[in-house]
Amino acid sequence: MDILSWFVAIPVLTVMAILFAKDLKQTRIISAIGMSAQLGLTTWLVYAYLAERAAGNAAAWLFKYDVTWFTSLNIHYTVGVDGISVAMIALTSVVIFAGVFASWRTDYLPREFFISLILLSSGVFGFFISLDLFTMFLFYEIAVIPMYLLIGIWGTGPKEYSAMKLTLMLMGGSALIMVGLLGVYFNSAPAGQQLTFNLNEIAANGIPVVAQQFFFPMLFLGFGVLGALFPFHTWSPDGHASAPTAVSMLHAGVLMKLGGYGAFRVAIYLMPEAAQDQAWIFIILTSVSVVYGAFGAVVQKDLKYINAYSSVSHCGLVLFAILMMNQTALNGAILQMISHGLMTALFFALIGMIYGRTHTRMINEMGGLMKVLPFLGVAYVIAGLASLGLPGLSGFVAEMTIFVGAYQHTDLFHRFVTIMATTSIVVTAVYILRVVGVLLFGPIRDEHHLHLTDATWWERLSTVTLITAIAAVGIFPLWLSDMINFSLRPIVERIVAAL
Amino acid sequence: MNNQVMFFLLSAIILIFSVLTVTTRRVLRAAVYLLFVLVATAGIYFQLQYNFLAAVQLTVYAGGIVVLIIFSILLTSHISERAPRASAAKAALSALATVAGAILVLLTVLQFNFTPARLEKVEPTVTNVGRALVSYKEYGYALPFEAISILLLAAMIGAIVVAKKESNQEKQK
Amino acid sequence: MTNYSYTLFIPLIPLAMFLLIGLTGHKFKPIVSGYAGTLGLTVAAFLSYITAIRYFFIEGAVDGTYPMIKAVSTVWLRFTDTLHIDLGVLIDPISVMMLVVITTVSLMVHLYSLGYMKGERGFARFYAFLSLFSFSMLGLVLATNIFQMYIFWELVGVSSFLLIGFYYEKPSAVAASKKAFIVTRFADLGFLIGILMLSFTTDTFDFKTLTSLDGPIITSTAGASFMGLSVITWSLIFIFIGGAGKSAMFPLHIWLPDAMEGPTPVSALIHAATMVVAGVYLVARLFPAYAIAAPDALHVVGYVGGFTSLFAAVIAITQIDIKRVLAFSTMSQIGYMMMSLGVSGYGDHEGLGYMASMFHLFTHAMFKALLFLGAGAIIHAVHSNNMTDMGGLRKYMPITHITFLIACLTIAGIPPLSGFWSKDEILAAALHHNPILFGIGFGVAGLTAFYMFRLYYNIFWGTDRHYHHTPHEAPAIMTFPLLFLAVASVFSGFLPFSHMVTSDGKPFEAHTDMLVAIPSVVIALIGITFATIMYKKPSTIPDRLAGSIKGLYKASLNKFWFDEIYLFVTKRVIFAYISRPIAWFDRHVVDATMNLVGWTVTTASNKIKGLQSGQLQQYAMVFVSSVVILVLLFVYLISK
Amino acid sequence: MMTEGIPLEYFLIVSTLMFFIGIFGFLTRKNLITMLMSIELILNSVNINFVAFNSYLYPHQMQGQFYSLIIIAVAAAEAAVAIAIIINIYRNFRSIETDKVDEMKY
Repeated sequence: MDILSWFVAIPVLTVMAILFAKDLKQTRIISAIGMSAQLGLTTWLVYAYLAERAAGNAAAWLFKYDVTWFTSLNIHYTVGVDGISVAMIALTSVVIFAGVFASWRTDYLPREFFISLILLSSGVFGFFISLDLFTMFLFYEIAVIPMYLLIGIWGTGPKEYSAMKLTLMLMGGSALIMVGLLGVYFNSAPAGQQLTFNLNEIAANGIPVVAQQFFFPMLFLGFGVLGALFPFHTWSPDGHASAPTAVSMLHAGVLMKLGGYGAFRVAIYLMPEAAQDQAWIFIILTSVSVVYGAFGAVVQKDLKYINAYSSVSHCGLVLFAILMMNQTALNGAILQMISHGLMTALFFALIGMIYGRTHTRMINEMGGLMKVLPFLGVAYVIAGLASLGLPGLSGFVAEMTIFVGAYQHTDLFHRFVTIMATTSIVVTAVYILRVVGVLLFGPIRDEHHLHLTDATWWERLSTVTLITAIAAVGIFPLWLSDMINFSLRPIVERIVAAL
Repeated sequence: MNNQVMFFLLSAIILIFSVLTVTTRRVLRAAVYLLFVLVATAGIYFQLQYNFLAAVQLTVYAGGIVVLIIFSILLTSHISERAPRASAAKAALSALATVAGAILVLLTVLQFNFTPARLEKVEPTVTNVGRALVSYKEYGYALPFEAISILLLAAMIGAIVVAKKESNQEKQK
Repeated sequence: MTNYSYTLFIPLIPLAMFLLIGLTGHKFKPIVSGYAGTLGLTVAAFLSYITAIRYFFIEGAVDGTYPMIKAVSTVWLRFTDTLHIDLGVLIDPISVMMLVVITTVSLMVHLYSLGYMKGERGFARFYAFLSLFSFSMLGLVLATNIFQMYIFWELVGVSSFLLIGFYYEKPSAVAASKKAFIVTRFADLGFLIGILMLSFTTDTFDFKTLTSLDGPIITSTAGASFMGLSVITWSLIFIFIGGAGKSAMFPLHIWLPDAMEGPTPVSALIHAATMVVAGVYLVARLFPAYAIAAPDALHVVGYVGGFTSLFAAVIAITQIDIKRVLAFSTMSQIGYMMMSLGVSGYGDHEGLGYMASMFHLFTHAMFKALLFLGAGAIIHAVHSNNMTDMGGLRKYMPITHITFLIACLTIAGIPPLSGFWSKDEILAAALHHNPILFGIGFGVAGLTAFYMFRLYYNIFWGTDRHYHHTPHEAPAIMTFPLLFLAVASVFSGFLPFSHMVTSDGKPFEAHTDMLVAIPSVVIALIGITFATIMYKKPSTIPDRLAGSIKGLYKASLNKFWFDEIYLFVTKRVIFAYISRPIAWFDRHVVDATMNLVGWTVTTASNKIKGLQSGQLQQYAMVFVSSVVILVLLFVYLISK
Repeated sequence: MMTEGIPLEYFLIVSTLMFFIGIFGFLTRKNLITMLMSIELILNSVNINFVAFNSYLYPHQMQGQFYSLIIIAVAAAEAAVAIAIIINIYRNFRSIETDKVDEMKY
């Protein structure tokens, strides 16, 4: 079996192994082993990828593998990675690894929980390695659907409502994507030739502009729903608030990135002319997302809501940057996906851990937790600082790349909205510091909180993994940025050539 | 002339008792009125000289089905019981639909110009009917005959099963 | 050219200390962290001194100009082929000067804190943060490009945040740290926008290119303009907003007085000597661009600086909290520096203002740090920040008293102390360029002398208060920095600054202008005299005076209600009219719309479900009427 | 001829009226058995049609007659099954009113 398919296979094998587990203990050990193997494989992949590049392999896609699985419609199982997907795979591995440890103490139906969680991750991995649009969509659905069970069964609060809302809205997005993909498929080749779902072949053939104008908004909106595009973001606050810790982590950290990645890989890459024509609408929507999400977060009282709105803002920035359609901004978008993925996962992990102790997520019911929970407190501050874009942590790298890239546009509109979007960094500071100030600092508000215990080893492992990744991206961004840039260059050239 | 008188008489019986069948509030009476209608229909068949058919009509319908119906009525309701009146709105709506339908059909029928055929008539004697019924040649009805036999068998078994199954279950309870 | 690559270690040693103390500090006794941090900084300071000596005295000017040397540079993040953030070390007169200032003050604060912070919870944390701050500040001044500066700019901001909020259990400290961060963050937004605009126009971040005389800024013809000012001017104004935020210029000053909630050594280091002058340093760093390409922007700098210095001085007169007095005094002095930059030209003697500004930055760092550390010693002894709780301390704390007096005299500008020389140059520069600003500066000099001596007399003279225990002199570890800084305050004025730090790198001869010097000394003396009359002995003059100008007094006491205005804007306007409506809108409009879609589907399906009633006759009815209607339609209506 | 002087239309009018009377009964009667009777009326009206058409238009063949025969047979079967079902329903619901037998809705 080729190397990339293992990324799907390992989670599936893990799931099968979990089926034979007897209790929570065995389940989590198996999950931990499986996801550690996945992380190890990812490390190897990154290394192998960089080694190939260093050896001068300039092919756009590495480790390609191709099997036909549905001949009459020309659907293939085609996998391959470039710098962008390698980065996304790395993000996913880290988050799922941390997620397994963050949900170490799942006591209700643990086997089923871990099975759904890991199955979901296999969908995500499959999505990132696929080059065939149909297969990609298939994996997308695999990733989205377990979410319903995970929230509906293991969630808190109005979980059925939230799960239903989230799933239905994402399904709505999927429907648009499906239509868009079919539109792409039926326009994927000149008349009389074999139609194809293969990303590169479609790109090489080009899609007629008339069809682009029609299908671009569908695909972009479809993926945009998952990427929390205003005004289709409202699944996010409720969904995240109700979801269990690891699910929030994975969902905000990785699944929302599927939206950005898809919007970039499919919508923009395949249909640059339409993207150019219609970008202004979506740029307005995304810049609204960015500012609106940030302002919305300022007055929230529930920790998860704050983070959900913050995600709306940050993910809005991803889509915003994608729509700028130049090398730097796109690079920033990918960096922002990774950065946001890591830090939001960290946030949700910490919120889960704090909630597990205080049994409340209302910030005004807590206070002074830094004193009793120093480890979690410091980790929360670090997450907050990453979120507000402190240099040395990943957020800064991503945001600055986006802003510089977006500002490089020659027309005034783009530069104006860029300045609009930059204001979010101040608002972000406001809500992050508000939370940190109320939650962690100040006197202890509830006496019961005096006896809380600090993080356990698995919680420490989970948070330290994420913090390390955040700092690694933040302190040494060049290798990541160069890796992405290398793969972006041909894509951007194609986009620019089309215009 | 006699023919016409006979026909009008039969038609009148059919229509009047039809109406009575569907409007009377006593179920048993409805069954009896239905019997009249069926008999009058048999009369029509006689008038058209389909004697065999008329006989079948009398035996199966009048003799079989109506008796079955009467039995079931006796099983399921009291003699004195009166069916509730249909609600005015429902009755009005139904009347409207049926009257409109009737007018529509009558209009269509009367507009169409039927030309009676001047062909030699096959006498519908019992001999002819019997031959045709078991013949598998042209104009032979062996296949429908067999089909209907099977249907009847199935219906018989079905009726028994339907009526019986429940009692078994009740016993089990 | 000399190899300066070892200067890389100057910021890296504190960074290493930060990581070391931050990660392992809790494993050892707290004092170990203190010693480690201090030791690290001693090395850094030593390296800085070597660098300064080599740069100014051993290597000296090359061809009559102090060169701008990129000692180390590595690409950190690449945006485009031309735009990339480099991390590196830039050696030029002002960065070397700042190295000396930062490491000196920081070292003194490290030493001082060994005594001051003794026994505090979080002693190790304190030293970790101090190291982080030192690293960031050194990185800032050594920045080779504007984006590197921005990076460290943010890092000093966060270090400041962490240190102000050091006593995180105290709500006021938390609020102050939050305020400081958010206000400066807001200013940084301006900085960032300025960088974006500048980089877009010039396609470079590099300071060397930006400030070189044949670089893109200076050679670029004005290009597109907006509201009468060129893009360059706008971008430099935006960048100045960033500087104004960090340097607490009006109207972004409100965070600085509150920042005094932090431990006093922190105030000395960050909020007096180093971080708050970052704004001045930023303008100085881009000075050729300001002076040549965008004189309008430079005028903005000058006026903002001048106004702030006056504004802050007026407020300082009435404040009770001694740290706040010093904070406003800091604002006022930084305003002075900004003003000085604003009145400077480029090159030779025209650049007097620039030189004076840097000079004042240097001397101010010494005497202001001294004042703060002295105040810290006093607070340490009295356990109060309010001058109403003090009095007659001169007999209990002789060393503190003497050093504090020296610092007061220095800031008042009494010759031959250092403050006199630098202030004199500033006033001279202002006189030549802008009489209005000169007037302001002149007035501020008097006010400064007055409020400083008001402070001095209130603390050390007057009557003894009721102390919990008899105040006593601070331990030697705290008084040594005081003495060291006092010496520095006295003698740093004799440094030949005009030979070392000039706007174009070329030395020139500055001479004391008696026309300026004599009046400025006179007004300082007048200020001191007034203060002596009013405060040396208990008297009713201050109260009567306050009564006679009640409105002004109240305005000054309440800092012209700027906190209230900001509070109003943030709480009433942003929270109540932006955030809350957005949150409401999100829940009740956007979300409700989505829910409405869901509701519509559910309701419709319920209604449709109702059609399947199980009522046989209803079905039949529908069937019959539909057939009738369809026949009517297709047979009679459509076909004809 | 026994049908002399009676045009085909007369039969059709009678059967149509009978048909719609049956439908009216089906729509308005609540008792399942009377509904069954209405169905018998409908079937009979159809039979009359078949026979009349056969007699007037296609006298050389016997399809109409056979159709009627088969319909009668089917009607008998149907009645048997229907009554079995009705009795079963009566056992379960103690009623054979249609509006009470609506368990299968939704």
